[in-house]
Amino acid sequence: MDSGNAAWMLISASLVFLMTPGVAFFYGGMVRAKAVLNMLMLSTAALVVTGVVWTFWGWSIAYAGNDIGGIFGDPGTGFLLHDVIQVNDDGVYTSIDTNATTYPHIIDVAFQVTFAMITVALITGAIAERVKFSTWMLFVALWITFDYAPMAHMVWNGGLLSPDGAISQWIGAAAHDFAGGTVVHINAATAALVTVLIIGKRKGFGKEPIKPHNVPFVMLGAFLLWFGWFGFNAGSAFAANGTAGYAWVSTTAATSAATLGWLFTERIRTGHFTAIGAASGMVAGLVCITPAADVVSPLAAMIMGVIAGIATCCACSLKFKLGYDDSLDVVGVHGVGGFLGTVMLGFFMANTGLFEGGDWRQLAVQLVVALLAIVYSAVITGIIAFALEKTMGWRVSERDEVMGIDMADQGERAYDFAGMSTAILKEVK
Amino acid sequence: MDSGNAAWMLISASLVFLMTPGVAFFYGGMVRAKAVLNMLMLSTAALVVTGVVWTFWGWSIAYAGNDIGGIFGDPGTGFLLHDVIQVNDDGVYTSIDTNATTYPHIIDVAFQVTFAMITVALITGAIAERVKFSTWMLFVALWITFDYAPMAHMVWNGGLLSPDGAISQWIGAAAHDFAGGTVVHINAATAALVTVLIIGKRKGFGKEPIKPHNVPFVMLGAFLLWFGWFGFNAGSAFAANGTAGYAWVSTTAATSAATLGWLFTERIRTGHFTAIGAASGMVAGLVCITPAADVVSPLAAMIMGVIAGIATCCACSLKFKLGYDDSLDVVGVHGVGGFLGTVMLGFFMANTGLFEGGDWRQLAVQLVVALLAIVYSAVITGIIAFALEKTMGWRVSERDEVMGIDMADQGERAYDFAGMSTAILKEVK
Amino acid sequence: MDSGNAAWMLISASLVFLMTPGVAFFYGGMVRAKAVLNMLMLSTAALVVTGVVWTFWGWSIAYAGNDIGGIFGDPGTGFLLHDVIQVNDDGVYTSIDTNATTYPHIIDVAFQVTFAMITVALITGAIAERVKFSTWMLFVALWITFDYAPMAHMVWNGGLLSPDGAISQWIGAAAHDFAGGTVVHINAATAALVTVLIIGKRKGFGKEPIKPHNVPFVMLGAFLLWFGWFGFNAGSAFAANGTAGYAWVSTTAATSAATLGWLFTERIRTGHFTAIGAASGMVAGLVCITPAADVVSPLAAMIMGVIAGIATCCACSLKFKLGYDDSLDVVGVHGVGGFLGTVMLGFFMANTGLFEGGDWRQLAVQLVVALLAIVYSAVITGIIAFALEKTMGWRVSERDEVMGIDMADQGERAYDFAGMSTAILKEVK
Amino acid sequence: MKLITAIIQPIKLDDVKAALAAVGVHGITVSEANGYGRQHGHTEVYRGAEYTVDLIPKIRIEVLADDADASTLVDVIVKAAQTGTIGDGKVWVAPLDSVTRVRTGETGSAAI
Amino acid sequence: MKLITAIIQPIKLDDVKAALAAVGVHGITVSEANGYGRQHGHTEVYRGAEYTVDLIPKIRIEVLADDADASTLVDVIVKAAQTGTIGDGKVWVAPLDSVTRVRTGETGSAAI
Amino acid sequence: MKLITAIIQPIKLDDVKAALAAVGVHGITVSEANGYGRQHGHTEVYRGAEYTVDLIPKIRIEVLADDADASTLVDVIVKAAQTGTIGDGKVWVAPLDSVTRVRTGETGSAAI
Ligand SMILES: Nc1ncnc2c1ncn2[C@@H]1O[C@H](COP(=O)(O)OP(=O)(O)O)[C@@H](O)[C@H]1O
Ligand SMILES: Nc1ncnc2c1ncn2[C@@H]1O[C@H](COP(=O)(O)OP(=O)(O)O)[C@@H](O)[C@H]1O
Ligand SMILES: Nc1ncnc2c1ncn2[C@@H]1O[C@H](COP(=O)(O)OP(=O)(O)O)[C@@H](O)[C@H]1O
Repeated sequence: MDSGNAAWMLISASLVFLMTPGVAFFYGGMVRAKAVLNMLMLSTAALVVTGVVWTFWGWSIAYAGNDIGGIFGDPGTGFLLHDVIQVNDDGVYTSIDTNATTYPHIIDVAFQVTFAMITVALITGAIAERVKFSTWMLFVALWITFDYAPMAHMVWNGGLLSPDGAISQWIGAAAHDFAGGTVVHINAATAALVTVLIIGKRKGFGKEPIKPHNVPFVMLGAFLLWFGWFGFNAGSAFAANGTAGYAWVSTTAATSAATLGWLFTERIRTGHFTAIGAASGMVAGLVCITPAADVVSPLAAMIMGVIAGIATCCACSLKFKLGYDDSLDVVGVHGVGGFLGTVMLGFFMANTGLFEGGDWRQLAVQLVVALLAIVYSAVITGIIAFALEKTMGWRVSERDEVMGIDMADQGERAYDFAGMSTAILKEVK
Repeated sequence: MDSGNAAWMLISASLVFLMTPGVAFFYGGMVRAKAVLNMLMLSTAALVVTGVVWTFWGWSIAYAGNDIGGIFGDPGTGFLLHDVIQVNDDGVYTSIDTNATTYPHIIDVAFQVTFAMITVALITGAIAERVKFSTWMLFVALWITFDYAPMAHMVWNGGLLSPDGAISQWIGAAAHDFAGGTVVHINAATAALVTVLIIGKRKGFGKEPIKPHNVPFVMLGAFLLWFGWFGFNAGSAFAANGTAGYAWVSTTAATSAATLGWLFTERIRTGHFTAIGAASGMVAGLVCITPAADVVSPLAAMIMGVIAGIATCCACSLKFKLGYDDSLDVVGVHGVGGFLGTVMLGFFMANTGLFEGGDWRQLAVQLVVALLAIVYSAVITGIIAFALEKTMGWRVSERDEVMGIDMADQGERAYDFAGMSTAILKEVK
Repeated sequence: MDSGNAAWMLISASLVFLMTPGVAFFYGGMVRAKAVLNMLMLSTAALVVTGVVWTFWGWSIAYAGNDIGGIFGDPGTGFLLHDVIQVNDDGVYTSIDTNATTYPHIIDVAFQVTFAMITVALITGAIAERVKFSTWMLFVALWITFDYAPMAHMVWNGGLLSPDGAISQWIGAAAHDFAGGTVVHINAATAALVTVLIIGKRKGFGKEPIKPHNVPFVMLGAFLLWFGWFGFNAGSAFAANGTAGYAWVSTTAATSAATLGWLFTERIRTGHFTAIGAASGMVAGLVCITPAADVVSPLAAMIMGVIAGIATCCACSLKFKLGYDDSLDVVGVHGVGGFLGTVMLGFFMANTGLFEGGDWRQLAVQLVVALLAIVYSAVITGIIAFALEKTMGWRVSERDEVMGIDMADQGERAYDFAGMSTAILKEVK
Repeated sequence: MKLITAIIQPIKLDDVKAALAAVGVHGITVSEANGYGRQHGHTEVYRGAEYTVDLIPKIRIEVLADDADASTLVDVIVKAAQTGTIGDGKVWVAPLDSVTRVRTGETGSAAI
Repeated sequence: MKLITAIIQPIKLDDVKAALAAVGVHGITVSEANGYGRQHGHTEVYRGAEYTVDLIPKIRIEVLADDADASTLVDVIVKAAQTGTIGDGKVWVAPLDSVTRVRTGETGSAAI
Repeated sequence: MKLITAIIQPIKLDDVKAALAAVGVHGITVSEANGYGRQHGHTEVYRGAEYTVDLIPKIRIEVLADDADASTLVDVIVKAAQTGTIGDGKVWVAPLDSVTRVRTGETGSAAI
């Protein structure tokens, strides 16, 4: 047991937790003023529904349960976290640990729940300004259970897509996903695309201008995301060691390069260095380096960053061409960025990457794992989202959408600067 | 000496520090635009006045001084922190430690000052939009000295209400307050109620609508509070160990459940899932689990959370019925939540709770300690608040209140989006 | 190797990172609504340009390279961080460490890059509302390379101005700069003044009112700065030990005292306790204690804070008298505060300060080092800023400045609360 | 038809609305405005600078009325909006050629 | 010269603008307003309290027009702004003594 | 009595205010507006999309004046507000039936 590692993992969990509020403001600033509260609430549901589901069975399915077919763990073994906690004589709970653990096992529950929260929160960008909070809460519960927890199990807990899994063995190279290129970003982006195709576009999409209402909030969100990402990436070393330190540094280098990549691309295309572009470039860089932060050189990290910045900047225009309303570009930023990071790692990974070791197998396993993750996420999400569409329904009425979902679904207005509102006050019974 | 514990306590202190800014925005978003700066300033005074008072004598009264009657420590022993610091040969300050300490003693000063700051900051929600900054600064100094520091001494430093104190010995069970159900929440809420009764209602309270001016700020504040609360609760294990990890997890589970509890209650009462409700539910859950985060099971934590969410949601309407203007519901959220947490712990505590061990004594001691804390806080706060009312006076003029306290007391306006203001510029002499 | 120290330095690096977003909002709230995005973008460039430059050669010039004339390190030795990283057998990067290191060496790269980021970001306050983002990006690259990295080398890596350097040896006392009084604050403020003299005033400066557009953002920024400063100061102990704990405590005490010092000064001068004043006082206190947080007593820290609060409050009016448009008072706050902190340390430092040991030499060395830092910074910055003025040019057109630099340079508007904008939507080609 | 425009103190909006409702006026249009006049502005303070802000927040109320009602309504508004301090504002009445209700296309008195 | 003022639903701004452009009106002035009338406001909820907000966001459009065009433009606006639900707003026409273009000092029809 | 309404460029507000003060007008009402006209809007860019914003921020100034002063004041405003570029705005004058000062109930010239 190493208290330094414990301290680092506790704070890393807290940092990753803060990423979901970061996403809430990153997205919240980008929607129109009439929909910002709904946007913040979708992220809130990602926090609180996941918080409950994970405690009950999510942890067990992902990490604690006995492996079932390389796909998921049984929900019983770690139900209500029974496998990791015990009570001391004085009534105080503590962790059940083995000699092998380098920090208390219970901290893994903390660290991993924050990954589940942020992943499902990312999806909300695609469905902005139009979905009912009630349907979304149910979606979160189902998606964490049937998509996220199994995906984490498959990639990070010795399952099918893990370095020791069937795919890696078949191809002969250990699939690498340091902090969540597949589990988090490809997964969320695929789910976002599928959900958007089911629920449809916002009224006026592609015709009327739909502009961000509060760009400083977008920046605030991006800054909080970068800050939290230190826990995400450097925390994924699972120790306060040199690899954690390196992941911190490579994350910063790649993100810096990606932001510049996005900004210069935009400058060429539109003549401006925009703030939304800077915020988006940051996120693109963070996404791209996520699977690779521990295994690529500083130079490779910056090259990956620049490529991700340019590619995601261009990818965000696609939705207008293809006609799907991925409102805040979950596919363009997280899908493209996550896929690029996962695959470019096949070129740049120290020792085994194509450019480093001359062997194509790392690249192959990265590609295959990424594609399988897309398929799994698309199928599961499709079933869940479609079932909800046919039962509760996803969308508020068109009139409510136009007048503003905040008023309709939340019963609130985000801002009142004039303080001019006259109203009749009634107590709630 | 364990550097891992030291690292964790340093960061926990920093996280708890951030809670006061969290409170500032949580409250600041809820007031009208004309009073947001005053609201932020009240929390600022909580930081800076406490920062000075604690360094001079607060630390000594609470933790360093020799116990006087189980109520407080003498202010002299640890005056200006003399008891915990020493100078190395090279002129660098460091901590005075014994073999028993698991992290440098001086870090306790840091960790505990942040608790004092946030506790007094909580009170500001009750007195929003109407009190003079100058009177409030003096209140903070007096309240930290005569209320908070003794209360911390009584509960957490072997005093009257501590697990080893007279009350616990008399009842035969060790009172448990992990991270501040009594010291922080019951204490602040009682003080808030007493102060409000002395200073009176805002003009228009209960008649005119008084609506939040910036709900995203409320959410930002709530998110920062949750984030900071990891230091508050998990830091209260005073080590980077399994109990810290468990407190992190139980805090998240309870908070998630409480948010859902509040939201569904609200949906039934008003038809909406509101953002203010989500933010409030989070805080209610955090408050409720605070005294108990280390000693209740994950399921119990979630049950406590749901109950707290429902109860605080209902309690917030009471002020209209009872006619006191606890403007932002310090009593409804922190009072009710803190009391429920402290008492429900008597049912759910592992080994000794009524439901776990079948013994009523844990419940009894929790109740008695909570009630004594209420009495102490009410008396001391009443004296301080009344004395200030009769001398400096608490409130700005009615005209200033109506026109906006920011302009009157701070001489500033919070926002200028139009940039249309024409004005005559003068240098300050 | 000590994992507790590693954990603390990892989180300290993350906290210091957050200071630059803190500065962005501190400054962003103070400008007019039409220039807030440009302001946020200048800080963003400080992050991302520094992120790239530091990885390539900044680290080497400051810390890794062989000393050249006591002024800088060669850029080759640590180019692309080659000196601190190595690849494990499994392709994972880790740190190159010696037995002497108490935490992985690579974490120093992380910790130090955040200092470089925040230092250059501070300058942006002086040049608000009028400079081109493109010119600023280039400035950042040049300034980090030729000013910041050498300055860090000189003061903190055994160079000319370090405790072991020529100046200290000549005077016979070891110059002390704990966390950056000279390297960060005096350096940035000098650069700010020189740059402002070259680029000139905003239109209307000193005639029209130029008011903050979002004071809550100013407070948010100040709070984030204080929070991040725990990493800045307590992290500068380079260990999770008693000195780190003491630096945390003295930082809080000094900052609290400085805020009160500023507020009461303002009350006397203008009759109000303002929120901008509170935020500014906090920053002034943090700046002032930065060089001295480990070597002055709690009482001395508070005295230094009060003096800094009063002095910076008065200093901010100077620009109107002297007629230079240091828009957001980088000179008044960071220059005056940093200089006072660096010099007052000569009075108050334990053992060697004039008031403590009766010896003038500590004071002398502090003064000389501060003055040399000013000279170095002024010359280098002057050359860079002047060269940019003559080539790319610094400023947007007067019309763009008046209409709002956000629209001209970023092509965006920060806020759209009414959502009334009608516009013609076009895809970007 | 007449258009009555009133510039009033923001805190008087509720009173004016109530007073108009009391005399049977159930429709008004309200917007924000800023006034400059005899009333002295506030002093605001930002770091080293002091500003006397001379634009003061006001509320503009517009009421469409039949010719016959106009002067009564002016009286009602003036009475309700009065605080007696400088800055209480102005009320003016302008003649109109026509008024139309958008929903129905009705014009004249029927449109109000 | 006439001044046509229309209070309309916010979502109809684009339609009205397009309809006016179709009949050759290329200049208008737009501002925010809040209406109080037959239309019922929303209910907002904050913690223990429920508010019925009776001021509803509207858009004000002003169009300067030659005397001859005024009634046609009123019809164009009414048609474009109609949703048929309560709260669609009002259009009124006021006579003017003069209109001047600031840039050139031109007056009358030339100024529009 | 006349009501002079001017739609001007935001940066000209101070100049107009000063010019009016110079000729003895010490009261005006100011509000925000947006204009659509000959002046081309800005292009804004958000991720994959470019917007040409055609509503441009303007300031509305209203001045109550005696019949005799109206045309002089229009000239004063036009001169002060002119930048000579497209988008400088319009000034119009409308006749009023009455003007009342809320504070005192005075009407006519005494109310201004
Ligand atoms: N000549 C004017 N034209 C237009 N509006 C005016 C005029 N004079 C005053 N106002 C408006 O009336 C408001 C009150 O005027 P002021 O002179 O301050 O007080 P009072 O009307 O009580 O004498 C001003 O804020 C402004 O909005
Ligand atoms: N008498 C009035 N004077 C000025 N504005 C009015 C008047 N009556 C209605 N309005 C404006 O017209 C809007 C629509 O009126 P309302 O009575 O709600 O619906 P409708 O015109 O469809 O009957 C109101 O919101 C208000 O802005
Ligand atoms: N017909 C009109 N009715 C009302 N306002 C108008 C009209 N035409 C122009 N405006 C206002 O005048 C402003 C300036 O008009 P514009 O055509 O852009 O320039 P200019 O007046 O210099 O020719 C517009 O932004 C708008 O606010």
